[in-house]
Amino acid sequence: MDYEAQIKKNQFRTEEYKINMGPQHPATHGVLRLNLTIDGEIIKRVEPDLGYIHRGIEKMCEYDSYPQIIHLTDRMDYLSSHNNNEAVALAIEKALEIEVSDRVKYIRTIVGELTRLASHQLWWGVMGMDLGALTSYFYGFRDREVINDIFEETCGARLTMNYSIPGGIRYDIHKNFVQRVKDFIVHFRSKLPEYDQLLTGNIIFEKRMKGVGILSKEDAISYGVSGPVARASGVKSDIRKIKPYSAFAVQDIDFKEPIYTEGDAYSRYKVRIDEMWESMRIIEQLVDNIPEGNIKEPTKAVIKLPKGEFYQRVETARGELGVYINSDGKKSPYRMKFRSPGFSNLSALEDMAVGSKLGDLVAMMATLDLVVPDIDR
Amino acid sequence: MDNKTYIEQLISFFSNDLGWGIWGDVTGWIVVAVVYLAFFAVTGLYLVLMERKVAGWIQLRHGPNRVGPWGLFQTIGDAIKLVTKELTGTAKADKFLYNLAPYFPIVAALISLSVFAFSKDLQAFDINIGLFFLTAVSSVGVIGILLGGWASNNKFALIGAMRSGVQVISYELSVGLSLLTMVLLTGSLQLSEIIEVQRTGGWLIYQGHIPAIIAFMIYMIAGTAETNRAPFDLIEAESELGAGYHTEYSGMKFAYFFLAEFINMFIIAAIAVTVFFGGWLSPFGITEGIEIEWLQAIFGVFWFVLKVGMIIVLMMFFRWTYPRLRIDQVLTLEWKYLLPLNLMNIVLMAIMVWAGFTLPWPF
Amino acid sequence: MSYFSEIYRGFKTLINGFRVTHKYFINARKEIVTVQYPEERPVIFDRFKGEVIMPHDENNEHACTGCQACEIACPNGSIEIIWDRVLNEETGKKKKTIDKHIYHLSMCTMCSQCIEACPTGAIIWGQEFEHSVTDRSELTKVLNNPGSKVRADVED
Amino acid sequence: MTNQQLQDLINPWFENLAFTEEATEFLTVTVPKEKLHDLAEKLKSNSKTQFDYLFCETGMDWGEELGVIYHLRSTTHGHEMVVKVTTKDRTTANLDTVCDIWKTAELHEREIHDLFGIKFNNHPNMEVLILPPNWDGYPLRKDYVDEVNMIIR
Repeated sequence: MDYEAQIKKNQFRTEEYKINMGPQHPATHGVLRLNLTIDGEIIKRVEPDLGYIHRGIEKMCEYDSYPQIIHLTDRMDYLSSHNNNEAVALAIEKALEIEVSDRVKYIRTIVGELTRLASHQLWWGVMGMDLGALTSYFYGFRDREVINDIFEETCGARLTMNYSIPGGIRYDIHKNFVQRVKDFIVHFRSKLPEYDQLLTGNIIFEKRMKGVGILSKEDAISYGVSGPVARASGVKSDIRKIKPYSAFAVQDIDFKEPIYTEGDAYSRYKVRIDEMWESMRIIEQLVDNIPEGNIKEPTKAVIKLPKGEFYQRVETARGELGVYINSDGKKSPYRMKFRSPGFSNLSALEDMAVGSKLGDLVAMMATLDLVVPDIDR
Repeated sequence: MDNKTYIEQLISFFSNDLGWGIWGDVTGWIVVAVVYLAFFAVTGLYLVLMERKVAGWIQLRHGPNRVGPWGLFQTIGDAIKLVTKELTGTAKADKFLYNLAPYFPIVAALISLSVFAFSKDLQAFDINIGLFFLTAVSSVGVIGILLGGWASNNKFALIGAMRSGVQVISYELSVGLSLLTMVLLTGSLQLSEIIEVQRTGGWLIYQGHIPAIIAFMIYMIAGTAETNRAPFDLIEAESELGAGYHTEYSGMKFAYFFLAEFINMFIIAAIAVTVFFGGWLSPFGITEGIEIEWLQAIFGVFWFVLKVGMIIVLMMFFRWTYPRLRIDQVLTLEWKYLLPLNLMNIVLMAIMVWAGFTLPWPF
Repeated sequence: MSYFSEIYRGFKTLINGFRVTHKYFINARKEIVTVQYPEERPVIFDRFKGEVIMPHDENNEHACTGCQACEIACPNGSIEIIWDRVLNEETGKKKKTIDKHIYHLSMCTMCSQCIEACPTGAIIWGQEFEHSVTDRSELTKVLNNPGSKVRADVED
Repeated sequence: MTNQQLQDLINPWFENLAFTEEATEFLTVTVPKEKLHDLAEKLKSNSKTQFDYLFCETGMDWGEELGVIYHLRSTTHGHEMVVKVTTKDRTTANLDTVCDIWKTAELHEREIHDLFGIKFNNHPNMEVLILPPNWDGYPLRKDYVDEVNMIIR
């Protein structure tokens, strides 16, 4: 009898198998689908399958006028909708060579930083939930609700704010805005240490996060990741520092770009917690001295961009959002491309995940902070 | 009366007073079983409500408050929903095992209840290997989880089931050893005997001081792991596996798993109370002096349930505070930390008992 | 020794997390943030964009001239205006008047384009937010009241 | 490095590099598609340029030509530039992949493949990413028509 075959027959036969994570799965936060190849619990391969919420925003933009485009961008990365609006508005203003007043710049920046805070609060909550600590979800949402109320009072909507328009902002800030923002900062400064107390120092949390999903600096650059994911790997990529826009270009605002070098899930977590502190500092520096000025510069009734290519970047909560407008001089863009931070960050997932366990994949996805409509557009 | 438990009295009522003979015995046991079943099904349901309320209060919410006053009928409504719900199943499931699986956890959970002393003379079976019986029976439940995960022919369920097998078998050790530490103090596995030791000498966690406290901590960690609750809920880990082993179960079959989890929680807490906190004994013996027998029995139940409730709230706090561990960390915790500690603790306890360092009861 | 110190540290951090949840558990009554919705009404701010409405005055008159600027401005096609030319008896000229200002709430993305495009301020944001209905067709609304007219002082 | 210095540096590397800089902040170079991969490799490896960060990869349809626009940045030097590549072949459009140089291009190129129908040679996994597998046509091309779902006003 064949000896080899006999050994084979008596041995455990292990097999890799495929499972579908998503499109409906609690950890994918939306309709992201990952085809996982798994050996036991060890991940061998991750293949993202996108398109479940692809709405063709880039195609729709080619048929919409410029003011109409703004509201579509709300629906991309809905957690930093103001940053998206701002990016498009800034790109159009750059093309039209409109210089908006300092008041607009300040308000845009404050609202933008509040958006970042709200996004990070939601992220903190959901990340805790992904790791199994459901309570963090409610604490995160409690604080986010305060910001949403501020938005609702000033912008008219809680999530899809649609606040920046080409040449300014839609409404002036509400008379309660400044006071509410200050109250919020006081409130959140007392609550943010609780976030640390509940999760950051926790030994289980540390064990789940430290050394998980390591992305080296070289890989981070090569994968084009941006935002907190890049900063956790030691890549300086804050657009607010590299290419200052809005109030960052007007005033020299004192804020740090948190840089960690480990590149693991824990440092991505720490970057976002630090960013929340920094955002509060930025708001505090700006909210008291919002200058007077026009809230909207006059534009033509039908906005037509000159021929050419325009590129504008802003720092959203997830990283670098680029808006590429290719105009042929008509009232709609010839081609509009959104460089969404989530899409590039997702491309790094497979590299991080291979060789780790299923539970780690969840932690990785939580700290990548993927928003699926942002990936799919 | 004399030295007959209430349950024995009930059975002798059927067999002797009514003169039904052997059929009286049978009727008596059936009545006892039905009462236990009904009582603990309701207990399980209200533990669900309690969990939701505790979770709500921790999470800045009200918790269920719509159905009945303070949401008291919420879980009754949920139970009715679960009973009337359609039983779905997968086409390629192993039908026999798939249908059989839910009965293991629930039956194992209910069997273990039969040995608890809820009060003086209120105990269905007072067998002399009580603790051993409890640890043995409570490990039967995992068979149901393994079967269910395997038979439902779902990869997520299979991963969950495999995790549960690994986890429960590991933590069984720690539960057993930490209880064994306490048995060194009592010298008996019989539950009534264990309580009797504490009546005169103080609660065991007091008698055994340091090793007993360590044993209690280990027991709570391992017990939480054995009930498969967060932070050890890897077998259902909803953010990783969807619903884990019961992904493919619905309606009443799911309810069995669900109810078993909560009754198991009760069992773990009840063992802890019996072994560490004096069972149905009142703190400092404040109600033991009461002469009226039925009142004493009621007080016994009251103290028992109160203590169990507090332990359960503690377990609920675990669940709503801590993130979930990863499967390799679960095993690391058991084999690298709990088990060596436990063995050291046993030696410590043995030395202590041998040298007579136990704390005497001053009252 | 590091083995034991790690166990100690682990316990300490676990208790640390416990303190937060325990604090909220004790103060459960005061800290609750959820709104008991049907009984407690949430505060709705003036600028809240709930739906497009067309205010009418006491004479059942509105300010819509039927210029269709909103229909053109809408990126989603959620506004349709059915209009007609009606002879004005005073001036003897035919004037554009709306028959029906149809608004598909189900398609509206609250982008404010129509309201900004309106030259006469005939449509504004309404603060109604309870839009759930059992039939989709109920979300198609006719904004002008039956029998309403254009206010006389409104210029085209 | 300023755009002019960059241009002076890169220009001699290959023949047929066309530089344009109207109405855009970036130095823009159009490269013949055969030279794309070589140029990309050199842009990354040359110590003076070191364009290691591909922050945007855009598919384009210029009507007659299809193409891809690469937005590059150097994380060490901080300068930025744009590389354009075009192909006239609309039916079997194919370009060289750059995903061995910048790994992020792997996913971006799959997206472009779906939406523009440009095939990338040597790409490790050129399968549909966004569209359903049986989708007909390339939605972001200018000549794409879908009478049911596209309402053009």
